[in-house]
Amino acid sequence: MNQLLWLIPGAPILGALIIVLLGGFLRYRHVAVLASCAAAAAFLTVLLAWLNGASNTQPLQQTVYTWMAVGDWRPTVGLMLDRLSLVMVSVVSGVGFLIHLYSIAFMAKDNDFRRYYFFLNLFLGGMLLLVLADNLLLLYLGWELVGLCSFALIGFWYRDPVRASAGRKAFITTRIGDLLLALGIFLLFSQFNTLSLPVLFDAISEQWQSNSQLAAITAFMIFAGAIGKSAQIPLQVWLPDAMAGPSPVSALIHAATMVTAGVYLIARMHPLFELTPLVQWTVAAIGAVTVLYGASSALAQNDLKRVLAYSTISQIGYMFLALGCGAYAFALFHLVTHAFFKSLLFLTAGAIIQANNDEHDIHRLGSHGGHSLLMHGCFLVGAASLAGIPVITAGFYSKEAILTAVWPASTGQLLWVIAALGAFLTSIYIFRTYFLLFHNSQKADSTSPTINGLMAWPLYILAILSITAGFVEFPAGWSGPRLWSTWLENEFSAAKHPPLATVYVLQLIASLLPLLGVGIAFLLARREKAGYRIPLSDFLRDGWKFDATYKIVLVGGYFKLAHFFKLIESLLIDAMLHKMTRGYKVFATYCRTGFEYGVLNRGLNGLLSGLRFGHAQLSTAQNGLLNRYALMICTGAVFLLGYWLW
Amino acid sequence: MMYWLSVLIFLPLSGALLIVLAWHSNVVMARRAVLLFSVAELLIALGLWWFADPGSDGYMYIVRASWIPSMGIQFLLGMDGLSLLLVLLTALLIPIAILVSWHSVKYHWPVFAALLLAIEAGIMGVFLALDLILFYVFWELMLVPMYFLIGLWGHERRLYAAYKFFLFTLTGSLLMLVSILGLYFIHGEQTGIYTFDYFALLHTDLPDTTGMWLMLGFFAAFAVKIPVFPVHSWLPDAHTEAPTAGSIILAGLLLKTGTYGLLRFCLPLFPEDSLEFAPFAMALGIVGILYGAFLALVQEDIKRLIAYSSISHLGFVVLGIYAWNQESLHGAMILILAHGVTTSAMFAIVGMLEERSHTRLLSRLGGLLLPMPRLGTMLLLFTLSAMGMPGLANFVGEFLVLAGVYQISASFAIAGAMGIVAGAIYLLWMYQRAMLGEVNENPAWRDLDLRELSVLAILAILVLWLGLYPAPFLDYLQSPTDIIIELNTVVTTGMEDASH
Amino acid sequence: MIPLSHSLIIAALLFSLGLLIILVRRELLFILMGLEVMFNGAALTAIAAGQYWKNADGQILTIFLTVVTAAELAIALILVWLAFEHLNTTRADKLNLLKDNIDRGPP
Amino acid sequence: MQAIDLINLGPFIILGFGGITVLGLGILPAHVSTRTLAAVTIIILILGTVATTLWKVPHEIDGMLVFDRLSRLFVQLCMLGAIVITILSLYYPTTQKEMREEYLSLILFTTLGMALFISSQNLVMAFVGLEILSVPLFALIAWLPKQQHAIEGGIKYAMLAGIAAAFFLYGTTLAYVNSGSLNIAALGQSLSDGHLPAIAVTLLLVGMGFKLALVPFHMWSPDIYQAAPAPVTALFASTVKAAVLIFLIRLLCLNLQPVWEALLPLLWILAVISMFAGNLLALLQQNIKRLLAYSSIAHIGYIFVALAAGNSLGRDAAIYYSLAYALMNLGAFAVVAALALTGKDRQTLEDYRGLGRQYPILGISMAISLLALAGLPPTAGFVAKLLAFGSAVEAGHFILAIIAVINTAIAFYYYLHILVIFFAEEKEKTGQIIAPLPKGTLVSVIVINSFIIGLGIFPELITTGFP
Repeated sequence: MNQLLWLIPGAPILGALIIVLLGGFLRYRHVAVLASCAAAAAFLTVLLAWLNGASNTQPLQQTVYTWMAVGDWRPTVGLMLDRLSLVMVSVVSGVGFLIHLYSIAFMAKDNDFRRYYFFLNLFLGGMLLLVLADNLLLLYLGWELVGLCSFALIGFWYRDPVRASAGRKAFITTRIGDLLLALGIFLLFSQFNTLSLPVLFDAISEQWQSNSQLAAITAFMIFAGAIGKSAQIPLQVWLPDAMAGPSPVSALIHAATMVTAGVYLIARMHPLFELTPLVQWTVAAIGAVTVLYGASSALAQNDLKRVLAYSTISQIGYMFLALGCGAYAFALFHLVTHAFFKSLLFLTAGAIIQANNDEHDIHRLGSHGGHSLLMHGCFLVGAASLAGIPVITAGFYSKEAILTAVWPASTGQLLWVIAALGAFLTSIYIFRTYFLLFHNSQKADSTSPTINGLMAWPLYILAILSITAGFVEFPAGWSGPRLWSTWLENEFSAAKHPPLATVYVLQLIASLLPLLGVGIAFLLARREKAGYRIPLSDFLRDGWKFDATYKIVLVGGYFKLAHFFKLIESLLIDAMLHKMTRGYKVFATYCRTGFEYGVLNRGLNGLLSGLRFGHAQLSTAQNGLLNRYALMICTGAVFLLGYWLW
Repeated sequence: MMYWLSVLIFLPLSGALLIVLAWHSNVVMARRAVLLFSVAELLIALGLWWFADPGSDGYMYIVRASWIPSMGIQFLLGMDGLSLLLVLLTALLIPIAILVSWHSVKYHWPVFAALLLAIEAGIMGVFLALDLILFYVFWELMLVPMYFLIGLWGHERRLYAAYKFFLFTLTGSLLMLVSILGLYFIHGEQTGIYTFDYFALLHTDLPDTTGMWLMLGFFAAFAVKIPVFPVHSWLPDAHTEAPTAGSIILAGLLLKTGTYGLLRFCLPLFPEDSLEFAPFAMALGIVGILYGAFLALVQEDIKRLIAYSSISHLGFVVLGIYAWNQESLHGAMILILAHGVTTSAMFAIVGMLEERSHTRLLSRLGGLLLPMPRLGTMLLLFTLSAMGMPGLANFVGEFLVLAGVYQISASFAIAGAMGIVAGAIYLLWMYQRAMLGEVNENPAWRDLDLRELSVLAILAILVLWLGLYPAPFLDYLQSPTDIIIELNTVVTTGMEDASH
Repeated sequence: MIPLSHSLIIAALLFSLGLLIILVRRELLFILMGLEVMFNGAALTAIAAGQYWKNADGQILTIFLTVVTAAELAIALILVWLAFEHLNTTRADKLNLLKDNIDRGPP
Repeated sequence: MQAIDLINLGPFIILGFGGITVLGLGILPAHVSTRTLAAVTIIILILGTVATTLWKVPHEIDGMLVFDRLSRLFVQLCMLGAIVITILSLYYPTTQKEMREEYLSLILFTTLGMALFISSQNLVMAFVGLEILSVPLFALIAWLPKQQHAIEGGIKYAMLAGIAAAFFLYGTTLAYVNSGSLNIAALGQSLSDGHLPAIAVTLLLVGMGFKLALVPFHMWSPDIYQAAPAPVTALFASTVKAAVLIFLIRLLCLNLQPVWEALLPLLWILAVISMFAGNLLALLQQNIKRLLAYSSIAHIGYIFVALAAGNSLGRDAAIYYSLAYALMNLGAFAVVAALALTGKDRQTLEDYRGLGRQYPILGISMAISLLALAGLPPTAGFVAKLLAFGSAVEAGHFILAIIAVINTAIAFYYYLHILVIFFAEEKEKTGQIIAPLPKGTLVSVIVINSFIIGLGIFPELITTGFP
């Protein structure tokens, strides 16, 4: 098995290679099948790994070759498959494979399919490389590779400049995070002169005692990298725009895998983070804030995919929250379930949007759009799981686990409240969307589109998974299997949880909130449909007028809050980015005009004109007058004689 | 085995003569001949590579013949790992330059070909010569053909650019000549042996200030060539006006001779003074990196943009060289190769675009990925490599350089890393403006033909190879690096002893 | 017996006188005369020195000098005559067609 | 006077009688064609060259003439130069018809003058040599009175050369006054510490400085270069100056070391002003002959850099530089002469646009000569500069070396400018049809340039074993 490890990232990369080399000769079907087979190969290898890797606690390792050899430092292209990475590769390759299948039908009409599948495969390879890397250098390679592919796929329809710019924005924004990550890596390297992860962890644990400043700085830099990739505040701006890409891409890259790379990174580096409670708390805090931010922003969206984008942001916020509270296992747990239900949502959304010729607006989709039962069902399942409808959905279990683990952490109560609030909002916005989409009284009866089989299967599978995936880990204090935490326990120390009494109370609240949210969402949706023809402010006022119950007031407040957040984003952060870029350009222009031309070239020309002046002066002396020449000779002679007297 | 080194130099030279004399009016024959000669050269270089043992420390091949004994000038060539790789690069880029200008050079092909071969000979000599006067001879020898290449086949303001190029580089190299002479006489007075032999001069102990001045003389010549920040202003003009082949050779090889000079002569001959000078040099490197990146963003002319990006990249090289430790030196040397390949490829692509559309202005391009997917993809690859995408050539170099610099000073490393982000910004901006967006209709757009594709493919393979498996190259760089490192340690220990 | 210094001074005066003539006069013939005077100054020095050192070199020198300068002046005279014939002038300041005309070259 | 003296005097005798013979051929009743005359002249010169190889060196004829490797080398150089000049003038369209026996005999006589001047050990001899050298030049400059500027140039040169000769002569006599002997060596021995010998040497320096067009005695050179027919210009731009330089070196470096030592600062200053004046004047000059005149002024400056070093390397450098200098200028002017039009030379640079492409061989030769003048390897010009700057550095004159370097850089500008125009594509077809070049010209040009390259690659050939 050790020797087969390379196949996991290798297969998709090979696929990409074949596509780029022979793509010209292949038809659509061949390319698509080839790409899917590459993904399948990776997935099968992972299953193989499960068969004989899952049992033993010893990580599988393979050194493919020595990447570079500098003195005694020889970073290798080495793969390491412990349980953490096993989880990741399973999710990535599994979801990846499904989305390849889905794309076969989805992209059938597009002429640029070669580029699409090339980058999709490349992305898969890069992502698998990222999670399998046994040293930070290789990890960084995968990290940048997936960034590149995301850039290329966001701007897939590059002829629309807005989309092209969206790709650029994503790439550059994440690059800022990557810069800090790289600096963190340099720091580690300059300290320990190695980048191999196992060695590094030993070195860290023995050389750095906790709260050491270096550790804090390094951890912070790596955290910054994670923030960039995972679209957390303040680097989250790129993700909503990233929806410019095709829906499967959004599902794979911007929901299931790439954006969770940050989570993986922090989980992977947890020995470092555990040294610095401060940074750990920051992680949690940022996570919490992001949860709130994402959820509330999602509340006000009208573009279907943007709703999902914001919800992704907030869901990843949950994972960070868990990481910050040291509940790494649960963070991963949520990562997995989220991968399932969020990609389910995205794929369904994609299907709906494509079926209604690229209509994104939920109101119009609701009023005029048609959809099949399958879409309806899948969306419902996904929404339920996202909202964490108690007991029956996977989302519930992972979220519960996180919430209970949050409580005992420092300022846990506050964080818990925020998180719970987030959960509440989540169910509101997702079900608002759901109701707007599917329960539309005055729907214009349109032909309900069907989904062809190849597109349907992934939906089925994901739907099942997003229900059942939760049952591997029952919340604290429940009688039921805890496969997940037990299975990961020698990777991570088990998460603490408060005394059972508190736990039950918390769980009660946390599981009631989503249901509550669904109710609110239902009402809200009705209101929106009712108040659809009138502007939003009026509608609010209507809300106020209608039933002055406690909840409605709350809802109105939430709307305000949501708009406030939208405002913040649109005004502050985007505007700031614009400002920065503009200032940068101005400065650069100054350098060009001011210095380059002003000083350097002018100096040069000054020199030249000086020479020219000298030439003119001397040249006037050459006036062709015999006596002058004679005089010159005499003066010369006098000068020479004068030398002796002097 | 040894005499092959001299063959490396004299083969192209004789080729140039042959072409001028025999086929100065027969374009077809001239093309065949020049390709033949350059490929033969490449084969010889590959052969030398094949038989060279990476483990061997010091020089794998040495040729020593008496030339002007009365002045202690010899015909002394030597090849160690560094020069081996650079010779390979040269031998590779010249045929590529020829293929690129196959159709783009409209008149006087034979003369053009002869000049290319002459340049090749000069550059080979520079990379091989170990006698200071011999080195200087080749150093000048490679200027003249380059001057004519720009001055005769260039674009609108070619004369201005050619003069600027020549006068800048020449002033620098003349200062170096004075330094060489100074070194010669000081060594002569100390030991009574008047020689320009590199190995002999290595162990000259120089009085402080004099050493510094001599070192500066050398540094001036190399800094102009590299080019280091304040003396860079010839480069953009030269690049803009030069024909494509000229740009390729300029960016791919001539700039490298400067960095090679630093590694081969400036540091080993004057370790103490170089060490004293290192902080300033590194600062210059940083300024170059950021300055080049800034200016690249606001260029309209692609060639100018790439020119400024080279200033930025070579800033990294200087930074790495003067950081003076394992990683940084390896990084610098690899980056020399990587930049050579990447930038030449980009210039080649720009040349192809220009052949089709007769413009280099970004504002006139746009959306070209649609009509020319192959070209667009290739450009993307090299752009990514230039912006330091891991897995591609430049990343290895830049990473090693920064990793090395970090150990000297974090702030320098951070500034350098900023440079990388800036690089991402202007390169993506360039790529988007040229390749993405609404297509700019022009009947001339046709995708790469086989010749162009194969040229770019070779370079692409190299970029991937350097990025994914640089180990074989790094092996050759080990012993040169060790030698330079050793100098550093010797000096520092010496200083400590002095302080105690 | 005149001391050497006297004759040397006279000679020096002659020499500078000739030089002066050349500098101030614009007429080619006068310039030639000035030349002649300078030569004579030199010749006088030679004679005086020869008599002072009591050896023949001085005389030899003088003879050579006279012959050679005669030849030179002959040719010069021919040239002046040519100038008179072709350019109708024998003034030095008319002969100033050969000179730098300051024109702006390339930058 | 024994046999050895005769053998050693051989070349001079051959030249002298040769000149008379050529004259004689002219007055024969039967008309002798110009080609024959030229052939005879060349044969005489070749005989002279052969005769020099029979010299027993070192040898001295009682304090008059000295025969050593130095004088032999440069006498041979002058002969070579004369041969080239003869060939050039033979095909020089303007002189072709006018060229009769007088012209050729005059060339022979100036060569004789140079030979005497080079190998003279005695001031009288030197003076006679100088006059025999310069008087024919008056005539040659004004050889074609109808030519524009010819007479003016001739007169200017005559007058100014006269003044210079007067200075030289006065210096000679003063030297005689000082030491009672005209032998240089004797002058060297009896250096009393009075100002007299110094003044004498200074006056000699003025005389020679004029011939060398050393600033500030340089004013004449551009005018005369422009006025004279190109072959004649080639003559006194190359070998004449070499001859004068050699005598200067013999005088200062070989016989009057103390004076040399004392003069060093002065030489330093002269070098600097010559270099700067020459290069600045040449910088924007549009007339190629004037430009080359100015550039040679600058080159004299470089040679003085070597002389100012005051060490043996400086002396050798100066000798080598003189040789290289003569060859380079000969090459450049040979091309100018070869490209001359009927009735007039091509004066402005623009007249040469694109000629390098029409006449590839001339183009390459011009490139070699100019790059040699510019001091690029692997030409004699480079080695010359290398030696000169080297001597300066050895003497510790770093400043001087740097100034010289800067000047070299300035000089590159105009040399390259000429070359670019030479090889630029011609604007539109100019009227003249491309006449095939005569073999003789090509051969001579190629020979000169192969010398330039050869001496650049193997400077050993002459640098070793000077006194």
